[in-house]
Amino acid sequence: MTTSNSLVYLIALPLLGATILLLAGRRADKWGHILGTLMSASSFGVGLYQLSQMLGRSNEARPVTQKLFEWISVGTFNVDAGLLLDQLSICFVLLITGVGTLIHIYSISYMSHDHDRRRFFAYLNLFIAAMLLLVLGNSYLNLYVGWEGVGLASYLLIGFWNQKPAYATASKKAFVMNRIGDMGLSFAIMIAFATIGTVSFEGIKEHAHHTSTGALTAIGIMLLVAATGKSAQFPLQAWLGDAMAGPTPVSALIHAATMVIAGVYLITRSNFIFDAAPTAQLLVVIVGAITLLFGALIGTAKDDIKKALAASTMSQIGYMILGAGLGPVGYAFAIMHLLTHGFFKAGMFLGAGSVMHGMNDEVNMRKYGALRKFMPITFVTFGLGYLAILGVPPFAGFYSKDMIIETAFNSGGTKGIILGVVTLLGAGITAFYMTRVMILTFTGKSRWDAEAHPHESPILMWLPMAILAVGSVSSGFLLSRGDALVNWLAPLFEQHGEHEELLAPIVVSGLALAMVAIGVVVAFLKYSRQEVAAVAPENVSVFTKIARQDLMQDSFNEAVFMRPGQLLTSALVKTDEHVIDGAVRGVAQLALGSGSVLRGVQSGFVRSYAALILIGAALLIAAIWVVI
Amino acid sequence: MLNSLTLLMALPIIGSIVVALLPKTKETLAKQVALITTLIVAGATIAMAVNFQRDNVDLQFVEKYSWIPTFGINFAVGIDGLALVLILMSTVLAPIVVLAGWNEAHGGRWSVKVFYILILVLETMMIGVFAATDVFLFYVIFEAMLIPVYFLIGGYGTGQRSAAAVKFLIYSLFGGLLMLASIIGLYVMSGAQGGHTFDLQALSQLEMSSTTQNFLFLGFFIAFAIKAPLWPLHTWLPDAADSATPGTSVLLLGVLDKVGTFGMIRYCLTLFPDASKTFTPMILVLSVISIVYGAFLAIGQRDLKRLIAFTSISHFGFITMGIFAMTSQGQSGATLYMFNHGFSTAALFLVGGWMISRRGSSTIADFGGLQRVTPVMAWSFFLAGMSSLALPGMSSFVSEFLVLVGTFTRYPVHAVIATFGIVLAALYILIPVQKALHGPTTAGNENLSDLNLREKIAIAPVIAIIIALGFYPSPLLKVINPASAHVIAQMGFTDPAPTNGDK
Amino acid sequence: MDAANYLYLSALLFTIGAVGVVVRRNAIVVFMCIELMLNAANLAFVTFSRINGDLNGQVVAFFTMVVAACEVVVGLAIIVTIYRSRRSASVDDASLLKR
Amino acid sequence: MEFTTPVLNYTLLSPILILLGAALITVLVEAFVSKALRPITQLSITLGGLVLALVQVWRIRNEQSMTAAMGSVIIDGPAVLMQASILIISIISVFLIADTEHFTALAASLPGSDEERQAVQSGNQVTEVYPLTLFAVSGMLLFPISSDLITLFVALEMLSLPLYLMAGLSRRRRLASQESALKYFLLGAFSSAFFLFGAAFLYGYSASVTFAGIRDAVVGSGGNDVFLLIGISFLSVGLLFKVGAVPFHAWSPDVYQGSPTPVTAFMAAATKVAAFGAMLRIYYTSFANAQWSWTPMLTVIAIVTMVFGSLVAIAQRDVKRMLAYSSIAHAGFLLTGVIALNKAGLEASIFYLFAYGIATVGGFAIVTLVRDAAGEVTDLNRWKGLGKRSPWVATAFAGFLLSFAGIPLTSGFIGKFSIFSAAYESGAKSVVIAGVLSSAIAAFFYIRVIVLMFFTDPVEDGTSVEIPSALTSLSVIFAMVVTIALGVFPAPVLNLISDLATFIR
Amino acid sequence: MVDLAISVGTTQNPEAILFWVLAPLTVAAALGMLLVKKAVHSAILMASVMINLAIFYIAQNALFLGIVQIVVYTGAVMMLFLFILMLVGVDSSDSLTETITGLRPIAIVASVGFGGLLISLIGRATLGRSAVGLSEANMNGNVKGLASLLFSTYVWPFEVVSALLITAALGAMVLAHHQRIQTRPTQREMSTARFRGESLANAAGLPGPGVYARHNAVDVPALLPDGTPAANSINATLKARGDMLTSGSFELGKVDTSAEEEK
Repeated sequence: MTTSNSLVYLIALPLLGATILLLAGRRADKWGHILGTLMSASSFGVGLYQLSQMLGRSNEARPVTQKLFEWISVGTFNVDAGLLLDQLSICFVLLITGVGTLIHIYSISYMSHDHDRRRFFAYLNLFIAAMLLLVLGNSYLNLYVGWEGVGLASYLLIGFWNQKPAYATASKKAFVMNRIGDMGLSFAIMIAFATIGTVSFEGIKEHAHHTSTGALTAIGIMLLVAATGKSAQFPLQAWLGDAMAGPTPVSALIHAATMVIAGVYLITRSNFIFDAAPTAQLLVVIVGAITLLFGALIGTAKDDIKKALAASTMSQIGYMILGAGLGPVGYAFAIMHLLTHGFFKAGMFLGAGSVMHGMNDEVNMRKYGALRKFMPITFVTFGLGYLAILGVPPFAGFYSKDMIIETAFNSGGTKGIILGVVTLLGAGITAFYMTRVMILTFTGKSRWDAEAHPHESPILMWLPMAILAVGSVSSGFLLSRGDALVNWLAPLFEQHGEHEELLAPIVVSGLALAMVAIGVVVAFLKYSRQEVAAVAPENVSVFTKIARQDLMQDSFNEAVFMRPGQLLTSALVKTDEHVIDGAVRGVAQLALGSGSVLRGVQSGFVRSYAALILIGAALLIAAIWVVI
Repeated sequence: MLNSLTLLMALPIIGSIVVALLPKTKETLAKQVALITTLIVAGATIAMAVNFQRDNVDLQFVEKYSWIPTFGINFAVGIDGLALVLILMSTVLAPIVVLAGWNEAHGGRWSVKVFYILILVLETMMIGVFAATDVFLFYVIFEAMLIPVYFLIGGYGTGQRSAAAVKFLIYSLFGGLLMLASIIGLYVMSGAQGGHTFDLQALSQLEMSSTTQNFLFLGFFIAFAIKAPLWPLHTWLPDAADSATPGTSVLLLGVLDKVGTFGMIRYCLTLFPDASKTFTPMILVLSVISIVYGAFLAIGQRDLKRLIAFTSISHFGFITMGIFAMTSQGQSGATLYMFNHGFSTAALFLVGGWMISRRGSSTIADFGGLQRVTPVMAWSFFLAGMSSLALPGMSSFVSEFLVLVGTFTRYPVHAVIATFGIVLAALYILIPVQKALHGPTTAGNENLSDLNLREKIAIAPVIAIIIALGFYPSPLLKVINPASAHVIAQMGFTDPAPTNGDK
Repeated sequence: MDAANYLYLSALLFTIGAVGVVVRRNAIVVFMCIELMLNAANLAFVTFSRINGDLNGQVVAFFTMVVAACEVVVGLAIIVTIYRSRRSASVDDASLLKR
Repeated sequence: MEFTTPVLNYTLLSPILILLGAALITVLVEAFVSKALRPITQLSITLGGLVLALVQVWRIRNEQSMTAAMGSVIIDGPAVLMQASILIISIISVFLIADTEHFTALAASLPGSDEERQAVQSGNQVTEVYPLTLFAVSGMLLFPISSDLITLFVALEMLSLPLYLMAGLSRRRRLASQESALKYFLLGAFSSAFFLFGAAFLYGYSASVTFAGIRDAVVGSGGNDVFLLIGISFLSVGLLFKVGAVPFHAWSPDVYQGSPTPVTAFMAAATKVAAFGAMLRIYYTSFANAQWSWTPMLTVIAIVTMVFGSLVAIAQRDVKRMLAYSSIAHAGFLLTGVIALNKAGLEASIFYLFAYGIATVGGFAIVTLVRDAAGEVTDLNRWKGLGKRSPWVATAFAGFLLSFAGIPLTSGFIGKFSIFSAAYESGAKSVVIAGVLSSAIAAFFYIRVIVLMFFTDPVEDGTSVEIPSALTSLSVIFAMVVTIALGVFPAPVLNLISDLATFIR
Repeated sequence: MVDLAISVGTTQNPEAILFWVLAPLTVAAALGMLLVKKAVHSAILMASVMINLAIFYIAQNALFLGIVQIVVYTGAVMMLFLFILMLVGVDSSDSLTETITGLRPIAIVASVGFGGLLISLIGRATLGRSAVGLSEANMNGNVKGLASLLFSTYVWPFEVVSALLITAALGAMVLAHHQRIQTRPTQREMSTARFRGESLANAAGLPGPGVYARHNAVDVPALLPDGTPAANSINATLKARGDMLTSGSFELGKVDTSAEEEK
């Protein structure tokens, strides 16, 4: 373990950027975007520097730590503000700052007409800082700060245009659902402290082997809950679609490339817990499997390009979670898919942004069509991302996704078969809906509104797209060459025994490609050969209707949580007013009332007063009579 | 160097006399005198805090003068970490309140002068109530404090101010009288066991039967639970907060209500350790109910001030839970929470108050799109809200998490239910944020003015403290920890060791 | 002859006097009933004086008579005053002050 | 029986003798001094007598522990304290009485008659209130120092008769005033019959009329306690009537309301001191050993009294009636001091009596100031907004109310605290609990009045606050100062009480 | 009961007879006080109770008290009562129907309870010592015995009672004495008022008793035996001034009697 003094700059730079931009206000409007981009870029620079340092050290010496200060220390609860940069986090650092910087650059142009561009960059910087804290924190509590920090940044960015009530609602929804996940993280930390006595990664890793499986399972499940919230996994996935309300660069950065993969990071980071808690691990796999299908199915029905991509993100993260749930053998592949996905999905989102930029912010794909000619660069970069996500060799997705499918098949027994089938099915559906997106957007006839004047985006926008496209093409190959990533990460994970191979890699690849082909063909038949209606047809199957409504997730939440919650709230408000305060007022009324009644004793007649005295005396006599 | 608590208490009184001597028409001068006085007091308190020996669990700055020897009553003051933190909070909040509510006194029943006299007198009592080490002195101040607050609410508030003031006063008096009964019990018992005294130290050594202890404990506890306020004794608070001026609300919820939770630690736990243990299960349940109930009620409010009041009920639930969890994390967390809550509530009330006074309505639905119109005010409100929902990086996160962790190690179920409160917190903050700050700028809000310099100066330190302590709470924790550990040790508790899942 | 009989008589007279105060409306009669009660007390004093064999009781009775005389003067003056104001000596009419 | 020449020990009796002397002089003044000069002459003589008596009480404070007048009276520490309290209260009450606005111009005239009008026009005054006051005060001084039943009875009548008369002398609402005199008189006489009957049985029980003799009998009696209990009960009826305990309280609201306010102040404050003084003495000395028999009785009465007084006060609309019910509640609190039956209880009772008495006079003094064209305004609804119109008067009244409510830093709080702790010490916890709860109820109506004065807008109905006369101001200021001083620095007074307050038996 | 039984020697039987004869009478008289309507009857019954009591005092060796009871109580106090009754209206009678709702049953229950319990309690009393009797105390005579107590032991209350008497006198005076508000008019003033007043109707005062006339004024002429006015019975000056009334309205048969009927 090495210590360093420079880790903090990774976070401090973007944080400084955010602070300056927020405090300076309108004064910084002119140069705010440049400062923000610079801060992000310099953070990326620090990351690269750290990587170079790390590469120069042996496996054991690669993790770097930095203790900043004693944060919270009460009794045995001691948490330092400390950072940890190891082989795992460096991947994330580079992804975040790298993709982040690209998206900063993209945004300079994309947001150039927005009155509040400076504020947007402040939020972006804030997000970068928080996300870096998330992946750099050396304890669950530090992670938690970043975890909620990205939630806040996400909230601010989704609601960037919160003057539209729907957007404001979307941001609130995202925050609240994330909080439910955060609660899981809180629980995990509490259980960890109560059972293990520490909340640092290092400490827990050290004690994990002599901690009961029950405790670890509990921690694991709670971490999973956290992951489902942040990574939009089932059952806390509903916010992601609405989160597309934010400016498109936000969707690219936060809701595709970085924040939403925090769950994967968390599970991977907590490998020492999940490895010792098979039940929790199984749940992770199940969640991943459900979500990848769930997302994919939603993706088939969305006409909003960003929502389609968001559904795809959900699905792809399902893959990653599933991969991470497969244990040591899957962690590296999950991370690999995460990285490749970061490239191609970010690229596609930026592409979508570019399309919208050219189409007066229209998001409905049914009103696109034939954009290939007008936006060639966008088409190419988007297309490369498309090929990558489909898993067409040799694009990035082919390496990462196929590895996960393969690992799923090989995880053994019925579980393996089910998971394999699910992942394959997912790949097929992915092919279908992504093809649909391609066809609807770029080919066919134009179905634009009258005032649309599609045009290619400026260089500041297409350059980042191009760079990401390069990543989409090459990252898979580079990372998997000689198991580079697997070996890089290996020292962090418990080594695993060899699994029997159910299916040979080549068979899996074949099956996967076959599924993809089927998906593409079906989509092609459905959307390319037929006229596409500019307005979504209503006479569709029940299934489509359900898929359009995100598989009823909102209706479900509404019926099960929101309505009863609202009822409970109003019932409690009434209870407070009438029962509790009513009781208080009742006591006051009782006093007043009895006062008024007792007043009656004072009738004004002297004889009744005398009678009162006589009665009093009689009672005294009676008392004596009883006593004696 | 000024190191006398008595002098510290005298300062605001001197200020109030100066204000009283000013002619009625010199309103600005009265304000300035009040501001300067509170600033001096704050400075003096900080100076004392610097001289405070952190690792010394004994009372410091002890002073003792005979007051009513017949009853063994002394004017005895002294502070430990707990008291220091709360005094610090009070005296730092005071100038902020004065500055923030510069125009609050206008439109009151009486002159501006009277407002500041009341505020300054109240500040003296706020210091005294935390510093008192004589139970009788504590009680006297505890009760006497009600009067200035009563007049502040009833005289300068809005809406149903006199009804709210009366409700507040009657509620508090009721609790206070129960406490008086208990204090009498203690006094009599001390007489039977070696001479009448009200010295806290001496009283904590009393031998009592468990029944007696339980009854006396209840006397104290109910008084504090009303003050704190704990469900179901909370109904005075929303009304009071609704009617009081923002500054008064800050002092009421931020400082006065802390007397309740402070009293639970200082008096309930110290004087009646066994009874405290007996009642812990009940109190924890009430705390958890407060947390969840307060949050739900906050969600259901249409009025901004009432909403903030209910959030406080939820927060006080956390504090009480931390206190009775009997772990060092819970205890320290609760104390830190008291401090942090003071500032986050201050921020909410002050900014909320500015919003309300500009808009002329406290109904949340009347606001809309303020972020576009008054960005600084909106941001301040947002940050205050974030602090209230205990966002990590804000001071209240540290304390809330400590309370939860501390509770979890001993009472996991309670902690788990309480944790649901954080989701509800997100709702009760974000709903008003959305309605008031986001969305299109609705009619009536277009021409609201943003915070002026004075207001910015007032709110800046609050937010700075909130954020600074979120990242670096150590200075406070180092003061609090020894005191908390002392309480826990006195109670005969040790923190539960890690169970390793009983493996 | 049992001295206790005087006590019974005294108690009886006292009770009758007390009842008279409650049931009669004419202020003068009411006052006479009070006098009856005082007389009953005097009878008790005299009887006890005899039982105890000392004269203190008789002295008390003597004082009672003097005091009662003063009381009668004051009382009747008040009754006359109120009669003059109201043209009524009924105690029930004097019920302005109540509740 | 040999005749022994009586030794009266005049020094110890001097306060009473001074007052009686002053009273006789004032009676003569009535006869011989011209009408114009009478008021000022009477006032001077009265005040002079009272002050002289107070000085004399102070001078004999260390000659305590002595009986005087052939054992008829005992001058001990408590006696000195009670007498001093009564005298101080009387002095500030006389300041109020000096305001002629309260008393009828001619008591013998018919209400509303020409004669009355003429009397008012001619500036006639019933200066007879001064001798009556002096007689009442001397009765009050005698009451708590009496040490045999005869003196006690005579003192009881001596303090009562002038009060009966004074109750009927109001200038406004004379019918009500006369009615209150009638009620007070009839019920007072009724209760003194009970008192006397009880005394007879005590005499029968103990073969003695002295407190010491009764005490000896209680300690070592051969027979059963029937006569003792009958005696205690009936005697208590008389005493409880005077202090206004439920169910013997019924006179007090009517009489307080009907009487001229200065008289109300005087009798509410001074009579209570005297009556409780006597009660304390007889219960603490004679009946102490029969504690088992009367403690339960007094406990029940005390609880009922405080709760009843507090509850009914809530429903009042008239400030004088409200104060009357409040005084009933306070009688309940004071009874706890009797129940306590320990030195602390005695000290607390004395302190409480003094503090309460002073605050009561202060409170009623304020009532005298709030007037309209037709005299005092006692309808609470017309007190609305008083704080706005006359902040100082309202503040002073609020101060007295807070003292009644027992808010810390007022004398009422110290009193309540000390009396409850004494009761608690003696094991009477139920009374303490009831006391605390009814204090909470009581707080409600005190605060309501404060709300009315400060937080309600004034109604324009001609109610105004009279500019207080110098004497009235003096008594208000004095009462306020004492109320605050005893709340903040009660130590000197408490020490004095603690040094002196021991009954000799 | 047993302890209370005392023997008073030879007087036992006569006293018993006395008691059993007079006690029922006393009680009956007392009850009668309650039940008769007229206040004055009550007073008479009260007086009889007092006389009976005086006899009981004397029977119990309290000779002085017995006498005082008759002289002071029955004689003076009761006379005062009667006097006031006369003043208030001797005829005034009380309706015995109860007007205050619920008071009568309460009164009956309370009084029966009170009396019954009291009497039964006395019955249960024991004294623990034997009754002494007054023969020793009255050795030097009842009056002398009382006097020596009164003027030595109880001299202080005895003195104080004087204050009580003054109070009573003062009180009666305050309430009953009509002070003269204005100075008493002189004869001259009264005379001026008579003749310079607005009307001369009363200038001559009212006619003396037994005179059938409603006016006795100087401005009204006298009537001659035949009923006609005698003009020369009027002062000439008045006649000249025109102050003379015509006597027609005073003739018989025209007398206005409405004022008479009003009475």
